[in-house]
Amino acid sequence: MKNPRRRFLSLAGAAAGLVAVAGCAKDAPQDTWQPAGPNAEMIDNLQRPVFLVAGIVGVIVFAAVAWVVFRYRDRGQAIPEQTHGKPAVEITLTVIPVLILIGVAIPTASTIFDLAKTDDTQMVINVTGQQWWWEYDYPAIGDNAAKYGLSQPIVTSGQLVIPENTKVLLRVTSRDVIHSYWIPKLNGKKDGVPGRVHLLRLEGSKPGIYAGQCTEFCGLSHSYMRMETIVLKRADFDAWVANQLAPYEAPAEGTLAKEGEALYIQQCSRCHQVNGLADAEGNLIVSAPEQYVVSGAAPNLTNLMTRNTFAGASWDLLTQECRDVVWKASADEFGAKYLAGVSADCLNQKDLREWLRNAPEKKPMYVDPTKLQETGGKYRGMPALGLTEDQIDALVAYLLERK
Amino acid sequence: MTSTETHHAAGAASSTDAPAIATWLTTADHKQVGRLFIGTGLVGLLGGLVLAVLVAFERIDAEGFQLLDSGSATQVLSAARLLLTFGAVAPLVMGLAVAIVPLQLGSRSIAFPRVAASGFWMWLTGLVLSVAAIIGNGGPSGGESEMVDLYLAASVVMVLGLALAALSIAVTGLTSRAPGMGLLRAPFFSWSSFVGSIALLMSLPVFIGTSVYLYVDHRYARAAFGGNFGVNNWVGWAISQPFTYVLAIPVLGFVLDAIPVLGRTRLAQRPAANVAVGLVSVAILASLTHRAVTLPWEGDGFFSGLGTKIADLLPFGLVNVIPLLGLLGVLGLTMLTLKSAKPMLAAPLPFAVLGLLMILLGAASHLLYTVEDAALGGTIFEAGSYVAVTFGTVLLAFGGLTYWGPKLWGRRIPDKAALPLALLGFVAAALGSLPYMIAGFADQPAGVVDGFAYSGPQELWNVVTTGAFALMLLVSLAFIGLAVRSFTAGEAAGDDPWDGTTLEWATSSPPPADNFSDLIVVGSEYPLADIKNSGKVG
Amino acid sequence: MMITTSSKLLYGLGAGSLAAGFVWFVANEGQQLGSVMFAFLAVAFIFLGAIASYTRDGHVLSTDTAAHASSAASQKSVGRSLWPFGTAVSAGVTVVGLISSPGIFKVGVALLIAMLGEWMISNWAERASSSNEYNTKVRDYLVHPLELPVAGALLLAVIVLSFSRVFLALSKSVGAIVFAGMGALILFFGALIAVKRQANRRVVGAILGVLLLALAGTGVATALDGEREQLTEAAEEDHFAHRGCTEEKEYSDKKASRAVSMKSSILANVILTEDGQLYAEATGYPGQQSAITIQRSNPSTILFVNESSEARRMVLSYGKVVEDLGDGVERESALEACTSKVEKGGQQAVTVVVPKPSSASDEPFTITVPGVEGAKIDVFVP
Amino acid sequence: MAIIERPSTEIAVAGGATVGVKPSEALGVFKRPGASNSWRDWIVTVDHKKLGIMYGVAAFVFFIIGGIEALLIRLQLMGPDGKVLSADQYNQMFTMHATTMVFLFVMPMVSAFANYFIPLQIGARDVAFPRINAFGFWCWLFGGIFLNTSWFLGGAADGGWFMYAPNSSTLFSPSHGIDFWVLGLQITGIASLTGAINLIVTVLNMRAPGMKLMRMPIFTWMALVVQFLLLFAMPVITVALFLLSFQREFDATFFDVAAGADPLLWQHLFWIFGHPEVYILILPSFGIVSEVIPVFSKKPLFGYPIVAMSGAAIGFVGWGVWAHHMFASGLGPVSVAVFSMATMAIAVPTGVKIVNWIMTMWGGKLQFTTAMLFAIGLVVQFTIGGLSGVTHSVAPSDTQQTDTYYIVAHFHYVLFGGAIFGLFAGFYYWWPKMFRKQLNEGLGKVNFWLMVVGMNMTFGPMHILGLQGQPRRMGVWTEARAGEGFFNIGFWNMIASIGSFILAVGVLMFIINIVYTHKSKRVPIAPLDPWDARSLEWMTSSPPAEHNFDAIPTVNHLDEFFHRKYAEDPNSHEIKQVASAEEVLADLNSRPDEHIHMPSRSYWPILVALALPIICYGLIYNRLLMAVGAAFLLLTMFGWAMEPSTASDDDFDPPAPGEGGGHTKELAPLG
Repeated sequence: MKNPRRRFLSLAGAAAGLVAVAGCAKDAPQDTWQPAGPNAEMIDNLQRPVFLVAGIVGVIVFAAVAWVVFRYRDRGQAIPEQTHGKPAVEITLTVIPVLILIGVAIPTASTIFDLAKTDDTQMVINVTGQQWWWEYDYPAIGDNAAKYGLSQPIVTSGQLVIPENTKVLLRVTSRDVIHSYWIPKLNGKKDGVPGRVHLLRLEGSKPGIYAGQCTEFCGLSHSYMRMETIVLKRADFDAWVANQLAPYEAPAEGTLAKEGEALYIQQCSRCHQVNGLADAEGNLIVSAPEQYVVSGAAPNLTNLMTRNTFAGASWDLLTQECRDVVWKASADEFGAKYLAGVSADCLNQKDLREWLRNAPEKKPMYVDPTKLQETGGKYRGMPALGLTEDQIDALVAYLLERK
Repeated sequence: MTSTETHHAAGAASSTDAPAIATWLTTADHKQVGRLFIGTGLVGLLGGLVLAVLVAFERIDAEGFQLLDSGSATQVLSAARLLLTFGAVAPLVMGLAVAIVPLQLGSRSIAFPRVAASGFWMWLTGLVLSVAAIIGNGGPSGGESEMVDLYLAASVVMVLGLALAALSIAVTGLTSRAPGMGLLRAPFFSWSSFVGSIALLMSLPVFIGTSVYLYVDHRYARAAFGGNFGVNNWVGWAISQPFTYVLAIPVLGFVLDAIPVLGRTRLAQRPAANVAVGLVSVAILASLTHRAVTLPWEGDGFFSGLGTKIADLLPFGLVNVIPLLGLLGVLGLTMLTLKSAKPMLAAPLPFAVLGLLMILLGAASHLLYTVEDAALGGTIFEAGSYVAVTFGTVLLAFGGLTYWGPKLWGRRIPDKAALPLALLGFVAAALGSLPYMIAGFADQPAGVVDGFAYSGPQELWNVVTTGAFALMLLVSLAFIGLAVRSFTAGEAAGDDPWDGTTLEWATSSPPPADNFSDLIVVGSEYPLADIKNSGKVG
Repeated sequence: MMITTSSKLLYGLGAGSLAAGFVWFVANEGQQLGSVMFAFLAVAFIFLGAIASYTRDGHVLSTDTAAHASSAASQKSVGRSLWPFGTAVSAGVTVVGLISSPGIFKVGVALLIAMLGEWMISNWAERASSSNEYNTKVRDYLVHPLELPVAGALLLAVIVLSFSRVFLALSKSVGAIVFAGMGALILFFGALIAVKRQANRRVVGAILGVLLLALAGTGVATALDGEREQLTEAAEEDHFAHRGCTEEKEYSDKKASRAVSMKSSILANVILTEDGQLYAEATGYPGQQSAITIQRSNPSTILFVNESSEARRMVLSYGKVVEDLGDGVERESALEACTSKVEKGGQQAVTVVVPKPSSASDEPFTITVPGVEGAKIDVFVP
Repeated sequence: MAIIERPSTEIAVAGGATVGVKPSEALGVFKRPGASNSWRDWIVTVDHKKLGIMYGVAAFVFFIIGGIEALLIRLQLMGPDGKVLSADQYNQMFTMHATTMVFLFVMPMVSAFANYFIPLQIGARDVAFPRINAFGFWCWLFGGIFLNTSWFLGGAADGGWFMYAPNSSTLFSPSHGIDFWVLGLQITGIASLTGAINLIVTVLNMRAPGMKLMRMPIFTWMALVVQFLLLFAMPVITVALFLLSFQREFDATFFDVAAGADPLLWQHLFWIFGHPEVYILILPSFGIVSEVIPVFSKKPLFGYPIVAMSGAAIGFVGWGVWAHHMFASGLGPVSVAVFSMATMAIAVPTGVKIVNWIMTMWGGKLQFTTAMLFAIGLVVQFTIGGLSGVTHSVAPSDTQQTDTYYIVAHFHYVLFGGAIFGLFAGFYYWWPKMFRKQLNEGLGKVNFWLMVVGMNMTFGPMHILGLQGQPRRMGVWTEARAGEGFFNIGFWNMIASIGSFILAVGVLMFIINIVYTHKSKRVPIAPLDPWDARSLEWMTSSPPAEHNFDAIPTVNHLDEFFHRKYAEDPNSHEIKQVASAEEVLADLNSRPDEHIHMPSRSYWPILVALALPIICYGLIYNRLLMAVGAAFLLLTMFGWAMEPSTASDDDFDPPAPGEGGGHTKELAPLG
């Protein structure tokens, strides 16, 4: 009977080591123990001591069990006294955890209210989840317009761009099912519930790219619903805003991209929006997908190549090398590298072409109308358009100019 | 004596604690069912007579319309007959039979008591709906197509009800007699009810079948049967001769039962009486042909074309003469019996004699009606014969009620009051039928009330019949009044007020739920007399 | 002796029928139908006669004392039964239905089958044994599974229908009072019965029966009387169908609701102040706004709060829709969502899904209050 | 044995004699099943022990199914971009894994133990409503089978066991999977509800003389608390499922945002049920462990009243913490703070239990049988699960951890390391009582250690995965976000997957142990009291006769059986054995009760239960079938209602003392 003892000791060790091991994994992009902004830090400052206390209590319990198992195993001793308990011991051992918990509860409560604070907000962004990507719109009202130069609203997706050290308030909601917006290094998660607006504060204290993932189960492609938040220095952010608001530049006549534009109008514009794009008569083309058919909305592609992920951030628009350059850039260099966008050389042609060829194969979506019509459902996601390779070439050329 | 009881008399045991209306709705006691028949039959009689007065009044002036227009006149005419035949005569007769037959046979219950009860309710439902259909302009020759359909379908239900009641009576007569009581020992009312029920059972399905045909034809095809106007042609036989005296068969038994008892004697020639009643039932053969079997008595001399004449005579004899012979037989036996009688002055007696006479008058006149040479076809003579049989039957039924009333509700109808009614009723019946016969010779057409050629004394005859019908209405009202009064304030009748000889008088008045506490074993035609002679019953 | 009394009669009638058939055939120059009929009649009579012969008139000999107890005459009558009456009524209903409507006919046939079935089963059960109790049990066991649910459902249907008719006829406020009154009454009776345990079951049953009758009667009466005015009006107007939101119209469209649940998920409060100012308060935005953003394709709930002195309604206009009516005909209608008229201090929510971005529309999207000049909030849909 | 006895008719014949007419045989369908030893007896039985065994066997089959689902999940997640399952299949897999483990394994396994042992532990002959008990079992079984047929009928439910609206509406889950899930759970829910009522009434009304509430064995205590939790929790989920099924089948709009609904309604409803459900799953195992530890420590449970009351306290407080599953749902800071505090509070009674178990062992005479090992395993692993629970009762911390693998790790430590280890302790402890043979201790220990290693290897790394940001319910994880270095997400996922297979082998060892024990001729019949146990269920034969006890014992102590075997020497204060178990039993049986009245078999429960899946298939596929099922249901319900609860000839007398022989059932004449 010596195995239990050894096991409990090793378990106790494992439990104690757990905190350390988790904390030491420095390179995990979604690590919850590496805060990069004041909100996440508040949480971190709370959870570290709590974990420590829990670990200590655990070790004490394991030690007690180990001791009992070792000390009182059956060595042929007499049947012990049939005692039914000692009130003093019991009360003591009840009061101790109560005290510990009170100690934990007080900072918990204050942190809860600190995190919920919104009255010093500097920027408001609407965040809308849907199957299976995030849409961000920067309304051109209030401080957004007055202080951050948002003369027109900006609608973008996949990557949320915010200025450094700015108290950004996300108004999180959803278009269909419940999603959850979570950038672990900036704050905890908040559900986007259809019909409701939930408020989530983000503030990045260091320029960089911060990965996140939808954490509320949202259906078929839940695993592929990812996102990033980009924190830029104020100057870089202003440049980004200016680029977003810049007027549409049509491709030059006769180029492959011009063919791509025609093809885009024909094939894509019902769902996807490119701001400023006009038809032959000069009428602006405004996408207006039906509700729930193809999600009721599709990502705005006006400045697609300024974002470096696509399709709910499920894959990168950058090749592996170029991606590393951006993701591993130092805080100082990051802004410039991010704003460079996706160049022709860096474009991840493989994934983009696969996507244009047959999107549902790359990311599971409800795009088989027959399957859904049988059950009265409506289809969502990007269907396989049946494009030829030439058409794909033209579209890629057109999309590459969307910066 | 012990018995294995397979039926449980739940109703008898618990009838006291249920509300009255529920006992009436749910009853399976034949006496109660019989009273339901009789009560509703009396109401129907009043209704039929009111309409008859109306029709007769309308006939007074052939030129114009006093009360009825031509469309409704035909319908009122047939409604009057419907109510008199199926709303009054049939229920009165069936009611008496249902109530009395099991008692007479010494049985504790009627066979198929619930079928009998169901028969009453179906008859009532059908009658009410038929009358409603006629009111809604749907009788024969009615103008409201849907109501005509309703009339046909409802009359099916009504007749089905009667058939079910007849079935119960027939099976009771055949199977539920006290031990030792052969059919020849059965009292005559039971015998005639048995015979009459079988006759009805054979003829009513034909009526049902015809009505269903008519219904289908009228609702869906309107081809074969002549639409609204065909209705009377095809089912009219059921409200005319000789079917009407099929209905009278049971009450002939009343005559044969009551006269010996009231005459304090025995019936002469019992077996002959059985035969006579049986002969009357041959009338159904005539009724089933749907039209009168007539005797075309034409040609130069009696012996010319003898073969044809025999061919004509045979059916005439078979279906028209034989029933009449039966009726004559009954009358003859009655007379024979009365010859040796020392009759007590009781109301049933005049009712029996006078009613029988009227029926005989009707049957005889009908015979005349069917002789083609008499040229009465299509005249109002037919109505005279109908009135004679119907009123005669009603008189017999009244007689039956005065005779058995004490048994049914334990109190007597006072003789002094009832006797004049018998006479008045006879007068009304005679005055209601004979003038029509006379008018028939004067070619007043049947089936119409206005617009026929009309001259001289016919007006008189029609005035007389109107008065006669009104008199009959008064007599009926008076009789109902007497009966109702006797329920409450009548002189209590003993178990055996007439010193009877048959078993219905062997139990208390009114009888208990299961009629007899002990089964009575019968040794002769006069079981009660036997018992009295042996001194067992005081 | 083969020829008993009744068989004499029946054989005689049979022979007569045969003769009549023959005579008929001769007299009517070979017309067969009537003859066949008589032949059938003869067969029937002879058959009955044969039965009478076989059963020897059902005669029980006076000497055969052993048979007396089992003779038909000695059997007591069966108990009371509702089914014969029910059968007759059902036949009447069937006949009426035959003439009037298939629905009644079906009811009649169903009733007829039910009644006959009940009749049959109760007859069967009554013969099961000599114990009345046992027979009742057997019957109940067989029939209750059918009877009780059907009866219960019918009773329920009567109650529900009557209730609904009554309340549809009452005005809203009176309905509330009546309902409260009813509740109180039920509580009172319930309490009474609970307290007075020994209360006579018949009395309680009678009270309930009377109440049920009263309810059904009132239900019939009110059903004949018709629904309350507003409902009739609404039905005529195609209740809750969108019919434009003018200042005059009283009723709202289906997007509006006073449901409590909506108030838990409000995107924006739109407030009309006492002095006719209109402003919005949206979650997450500081202060009073004159413009709000609604995400496209999102079900969004907006709460209208009326603090002005008059009853007002809020109207959200979000462009136009062109319906294809077929044959090349198109109908253009405004897309609007509106509340009912809200009295002073009242509030009402509207849930709306805006399918297209505001930039796709020629006209700006707005929230207005008809009848209040200058009350306008811009609505932006990205 | 007619359902309604036809009275014998006495006919008097001439001469005054009477002839008895024999009651006729009952009509075919009215015939009530009699006792037999064939498989049919299992269909019509109302015996709580047989039902308990059937619960156990069926639940174990579902455990294997759920385990296979878990293994497939671990296979899929073993490496990046797993290809074992499609996204759709993965969603179905984790939905059904959770559903199966919660509703079709742990809950019914608890029912198995509760059914079998509560009447025995309180000295009762059966439960209060034996037919309802059988009905509950069949409902549960048919519901479970119904639920699993969805795999073959177009795919199982894919909305997660929490089935959040509006993702569970037909628009977002068009297959019939969720229909099956909703209706299947509705059916199994009937079992829980009826079972709860049944056991509550049983415990409160049918205890042996002298058995006060505070003398009840702690397993019965915990099971009682659980039944109350069920009684109040099941109606909530029933309502929720009702709303959802109306939304799906009849286009209702309870959760349709466009119609003005609030999707959070579902979350509140679900978790008001869902959180007490956690205690429903774990408390019985606490009870089992509280039985096992004292027996193998040769000491009474330390602080028995406190353990009992803390169980009740957990039951109460468990109602006030449901929203801690919704800290990220946008409740608002006040709610979050309140629920955060409440959640911390529940750690206190839970901690008390752990302390008491340790204190029970303290100073004892510990025998490390397999059952004891599993019990100690529970104490340790549940402690880990409890402490990780405390970490995310801290709401801000929870917003980082919720919906990550940290949570997966937490509740598997609670439910596998806790609940299931407790159940295994129960298997080993009570096996000889139920089946006359003792499971092999050697194989048992192999079983235990494999499960401990597998369990900790599988779920331990998940703490790390979660803290490194791997969300749950993800069919694939990508290398791009796995982090770098040796101990990245990929490494820990691999470890967890390997651990899961070790765990599976551990469970397999248990099956091997059963087969070995019952097939091998070398394994002897177990002694009457193999563990020197303390409570009443051991004070009868193994397995107990249908009527449990020939004589109902009178209870004078907590741990009555122990006190009949042992007595304290008044002088030396030593505990001395005064009687063997056999002697105690013989003494008890020397005065058997007369005319023991047992509930009669009936096939109505299974028939009524059978109607429910028919109705549900009809609801999904064809409304006509639904009508057929409803008609069937009505008829069978009435059949049941008309059947007397006991056939009149089901009394029997236990053998008189001295006659010897087994407990053959002898019909006694009607009294």
